[in-house]
Amino acid sequence: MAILVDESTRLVVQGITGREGGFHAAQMAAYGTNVVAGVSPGKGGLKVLDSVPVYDTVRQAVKEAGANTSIIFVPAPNALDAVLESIDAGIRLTVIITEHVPPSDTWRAVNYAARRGVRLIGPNCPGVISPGKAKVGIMPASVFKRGGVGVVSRSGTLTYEVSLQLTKSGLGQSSVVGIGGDPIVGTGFKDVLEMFEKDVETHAVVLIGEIGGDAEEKAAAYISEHLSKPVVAYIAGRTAPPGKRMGHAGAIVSGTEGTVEAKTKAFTEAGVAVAKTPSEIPALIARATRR
Amino acid sequence: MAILVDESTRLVVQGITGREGGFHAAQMAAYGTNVVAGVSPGKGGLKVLDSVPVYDTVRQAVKEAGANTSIIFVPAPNALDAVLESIDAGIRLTVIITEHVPPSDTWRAVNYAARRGVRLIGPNCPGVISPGKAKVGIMPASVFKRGGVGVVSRSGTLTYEVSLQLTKSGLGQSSVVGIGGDPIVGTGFKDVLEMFEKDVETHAVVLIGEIGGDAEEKAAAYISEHLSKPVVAYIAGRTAPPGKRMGHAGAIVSGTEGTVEAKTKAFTEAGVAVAKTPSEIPALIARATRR
Amino acid sequence: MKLYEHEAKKIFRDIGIPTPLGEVVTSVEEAKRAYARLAQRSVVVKAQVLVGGRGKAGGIKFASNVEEVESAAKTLLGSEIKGERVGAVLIEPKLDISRELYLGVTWDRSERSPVVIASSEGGVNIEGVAKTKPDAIKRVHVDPEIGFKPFMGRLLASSIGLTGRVLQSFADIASKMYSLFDGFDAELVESNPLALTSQGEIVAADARLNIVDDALFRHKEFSNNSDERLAEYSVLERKARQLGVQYVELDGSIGIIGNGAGLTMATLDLIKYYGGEPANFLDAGGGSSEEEFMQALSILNENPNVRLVFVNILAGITRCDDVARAIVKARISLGMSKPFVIRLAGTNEEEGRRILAASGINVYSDMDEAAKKAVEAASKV
Amino acid sequence: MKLYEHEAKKIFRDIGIPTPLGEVVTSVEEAKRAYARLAQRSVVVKAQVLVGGRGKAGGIKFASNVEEVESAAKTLLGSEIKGERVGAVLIEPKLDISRELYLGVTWDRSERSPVVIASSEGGVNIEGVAKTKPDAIKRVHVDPEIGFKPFMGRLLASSIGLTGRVLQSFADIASKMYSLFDGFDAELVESNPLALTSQGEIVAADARLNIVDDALFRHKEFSNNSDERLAEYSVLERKARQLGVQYVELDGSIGIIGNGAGLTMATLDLIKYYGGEPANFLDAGGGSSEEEFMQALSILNENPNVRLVFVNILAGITRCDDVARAIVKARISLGMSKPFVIRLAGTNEEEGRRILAASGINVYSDMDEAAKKAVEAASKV
Repeated sequence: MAILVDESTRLVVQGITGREGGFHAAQMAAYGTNVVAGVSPGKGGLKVLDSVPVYDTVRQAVKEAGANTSIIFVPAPNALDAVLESIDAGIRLTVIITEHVPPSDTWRAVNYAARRGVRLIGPNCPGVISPGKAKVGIMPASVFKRGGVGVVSRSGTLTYEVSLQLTKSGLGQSSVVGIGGDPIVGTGFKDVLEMFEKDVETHAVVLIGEIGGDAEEKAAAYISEHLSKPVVAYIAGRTAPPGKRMGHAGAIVSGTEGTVEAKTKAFTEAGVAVAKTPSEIPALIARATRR
Repeated sequence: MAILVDESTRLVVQGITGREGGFHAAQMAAYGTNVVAGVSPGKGGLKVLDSVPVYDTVRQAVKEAGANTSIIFVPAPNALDAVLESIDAGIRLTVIITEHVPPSDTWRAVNYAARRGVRLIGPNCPGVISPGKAKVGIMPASVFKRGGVGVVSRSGTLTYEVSLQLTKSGLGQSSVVGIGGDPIVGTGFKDVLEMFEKDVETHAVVLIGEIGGDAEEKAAAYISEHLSKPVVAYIAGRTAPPGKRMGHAGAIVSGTEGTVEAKTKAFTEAGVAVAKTPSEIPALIARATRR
Repeated sequence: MKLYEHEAKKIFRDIGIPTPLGEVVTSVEEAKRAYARLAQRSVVVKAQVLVGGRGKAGGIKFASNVEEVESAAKTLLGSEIKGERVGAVLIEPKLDISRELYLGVTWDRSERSPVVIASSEGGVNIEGVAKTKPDAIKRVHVDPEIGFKPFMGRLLASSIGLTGRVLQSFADIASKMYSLFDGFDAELVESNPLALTSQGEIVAADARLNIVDDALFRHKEFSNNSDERLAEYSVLERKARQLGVQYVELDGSIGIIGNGAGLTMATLDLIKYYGGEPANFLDAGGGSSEEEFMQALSILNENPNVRLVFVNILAGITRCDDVARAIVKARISLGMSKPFVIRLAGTNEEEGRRILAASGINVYSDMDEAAKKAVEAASKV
Repeated sequence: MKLYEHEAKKIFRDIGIPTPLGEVVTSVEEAKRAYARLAQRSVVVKAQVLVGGRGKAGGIKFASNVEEVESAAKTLLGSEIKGERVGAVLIEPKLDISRELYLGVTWDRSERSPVVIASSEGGVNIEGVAKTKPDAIKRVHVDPEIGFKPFMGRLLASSIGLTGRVLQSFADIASKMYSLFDGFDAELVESNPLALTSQGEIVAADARLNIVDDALFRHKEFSNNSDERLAEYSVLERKARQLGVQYVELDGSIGIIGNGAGLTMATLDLIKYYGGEPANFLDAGGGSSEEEFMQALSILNENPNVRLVFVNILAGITRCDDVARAIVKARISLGMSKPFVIRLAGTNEEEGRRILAASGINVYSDMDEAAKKAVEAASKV
């Protein structure tokens, strides 16, 4: 099983003729991901990576190459269009790597996806890997190992760090999902936790949060009600300078200070062990699963 | 039974402090319609028609007066806002009397209604009457009589004419629905035909069409597949001058000339009797129901 | 409100849709000077009219020297095309067209949404293509949540067989045409042909932009020149538009006034059914006052083809007594001597009947009976 | 990008939201002349800074004569408020406020949508109200299909107890503030207090408009003045912004560079956990080149508080060999003599390790071990 991506993934890379898109298409294919098509408007007819066809539209990639998952590398000003195209073409999972997408664009994409019943991950995220099965993202493959720990995170490189620590301790991962750090993201902690709960290969979950917002508090509330599997959390930013304030509105909306202390309290109350350093995580996972 | 409006209708009049809204609110109440509230922003707290409360918002009219149906008289530039407010407040049926609503506004309202699963009638329509039960519209009550013929029409006064002819021939009406003549309307022939088919009080249906577009052709196709009750059609405009053309696009979109001949052919092929004059309608109904 | 080709092309250019760069002129001398300024051998001289089918009606001429330009301008300026006088011509460089495409945006009533329509087989025969080869016409319907996005333009371009740079340009033009449709509250934005030149460029060889009258309140920029656009109407039709009533002239002799478009159409049909010939269509509207109704009568009074006036009113908001008083006043203050046949029913019917009876005018309450009488009376006038 | 109050108020006024009509001045003399021009006895003199909590920090003064204006301007101009230098003050007529309302638009991360927030209990204590009387705060979330419509403004106004003409004005202002939010790709549009005057008018006594940096590509109108907005940052923070890296100064002595915001935050936390004090936060980004990394190092080189540099890289797109070469070059071409503790892992780790070993620099592969070493070494510098 694993979640989101696996052997059944048939990937189309939107923006495959760009520098980043091309590089990571090759990396993902090398990892064993089934990269079935690229899309680059006006460049339909090309072949890349020896035999991967490039199309003008995602609809062609779906129809002619059987794509069911998309990863987006197109620049921010065109990212919304690319996501909507992917949703419109019937792609079931779209991973948006692109950084600097305006939140108003993400908002429109997220609503459109919700109405069509399809899933977005990101933007501004490292993507998803199910080690040994498929990688739909930009993470360095070497730090991951197949196993039973699900990882979900708002961060990029910190996710790699935690996965590396798990791997070094002999704890492989079922799937690792970077949901992205933007104010508005397609998939939140709750969505991924729900998938991990249902996934038979996942035995424990690591949640990596950050200061700011109330996503971790919401996740803690969800875990306490819906998760039977053990969860270990780590929250970065204890030492971070206070973020630039968003007027009064930010504080009114979230109703939390968004500090590591507040988030730690929420997790502890939900029965979630909170690691003080990333290196504590493997031991906490081991202890939790032993019970 | 009847369709759309009846004794269970609890009506809020949006724009009740305007000239038209006030006049017709009184007329509808006099007919026996349960007019429970009016809405006029900034005038909340007033009472009109002796005891009908005026609210600032439709939500108040729903919450405090139990409104479930709305009729809109607000001027065209504010009509979209009024319709969206009505939908947002959970009103199940909104009748838009206002003329000259830009089609782009109607388009947005129709989509919003469809997603919320509620019904719009109009704009630019006379409304709906279920004779002897409730009138949610601007039609002259005197021409209608309670009975078993359902009437659906794109026209206003022509609907009154046909109803008058039916009434004079002793054929009362279950409900009479003016769907409006604008390019984009909330409820089409098909929707109303479906309701009449299900309505136990309706024994036969009169459909009043006009030249232009392909709504009648679509209705004919629907009748031939889904209607068990007899239908008589009348189409106005045999002698009308050819309409101002909408470039090539209009003809391409509808794929029909939109003439009375084309529409008559479609109805005849669907087994629908087509009246040559309005006065022929009662006889055709009588013949059809006798079988 | 329809815009002239040259006005639509200006708007196309402003938003970045390529069009030929021409000049509009209203005299033969200007046409010759414009030809010199364009400094192109081959040009096209196009009558600026609002009616459709201009090309087939001879409104487009090609010219390759100044004499031909002069002759084209002379022929077109002041001529009538499908009843509309040509007041100006547009002179443009002739395009080197390798293929005629079609691109249009309009309302699809059945789908209750805007539709963007494309074909690789554009040109004068596009409607024939729509009938005989429906697969050559591609459509995209638009969801208000997201509007028309660039990818939809690419889907259309791809579906009509375009690739490479041309696919991108076509998609870009489709997005821009939709922006115009949405931004101007248009009922039609169209380019036919949308020319693919031998150089691989896409250029709007023709341009149409019709704005929904009901949305003009949001587009004050057109309020100044709405009068000049009345050129397509007769004097009385213009008067009717200024009064805000629907009036169209026909070939017969029975003048007709009804209230409501549907009832008025049905009235015309009934007159025809009983062997008469309507002189016009005049919808006095759903709630006209005594004064408004008299103004409407004055239009028929001034139409010399009207030999008899048939009034058919089923009063809802309209009141029969107002109509009756308007008729009485018209006979006095307008000196209207044409015979009337009058049908009144509905609100205040008895009062109306009484007012007209006092002036010696007979009133019918049944539409069929009245129509038969009108046809019979008209044949005797 | 944050706008100054006077800039936000100009934009509010342009869209039709009432604001007090004041003047921005940068000197005491100008302040006196502005007071004379305003011809109002009671005015308010407001420091133009981008930090929040200005009022509580003494950045707002009232004055009723020219001497008081002079004194207020003298006190404020050139002073520092929460670390930000006051370069200008805004002088406005004092409003006759009967009630302080609150109105703001921002992003609600949980609901993944914009939210418009209103309260009848606005003013400096609004956040306290949000905690102690959550029912006094009303919200409307916005669906992208229809946006924020006038009726939603009326619902908000009604829900906070407004009626009559005030309900209409409040709704109108809410619609306009949402238009600004949407049109400017804002992350915050706020007025607190939104003043209800004794005359029953609603006036934006304060105005905030922060634009999402990621959307600035759509708002070229602000590209010219983005430099002046850097006033709130230190010299090195400004340099970092120009390089496009995230850099914030802190109070400690261990300089830190990580790649990725989360890893860099975790690195700071780890240093602190082991008893050290970070001198800064510096995220070199996810895919920085050798040159970019050297530029990032130069910032720490120029920061006198940095006694030791801790580099923590888990390379994905970034390559360890690039990082290693940047460090070697920084030591040579920047003459960077500060000690380094370096942790490298991931892409091209071995190559990076080899390059640094050749320069006599030890490299750790474990983050914990490296952090402990850095804290230990820093204590000895």
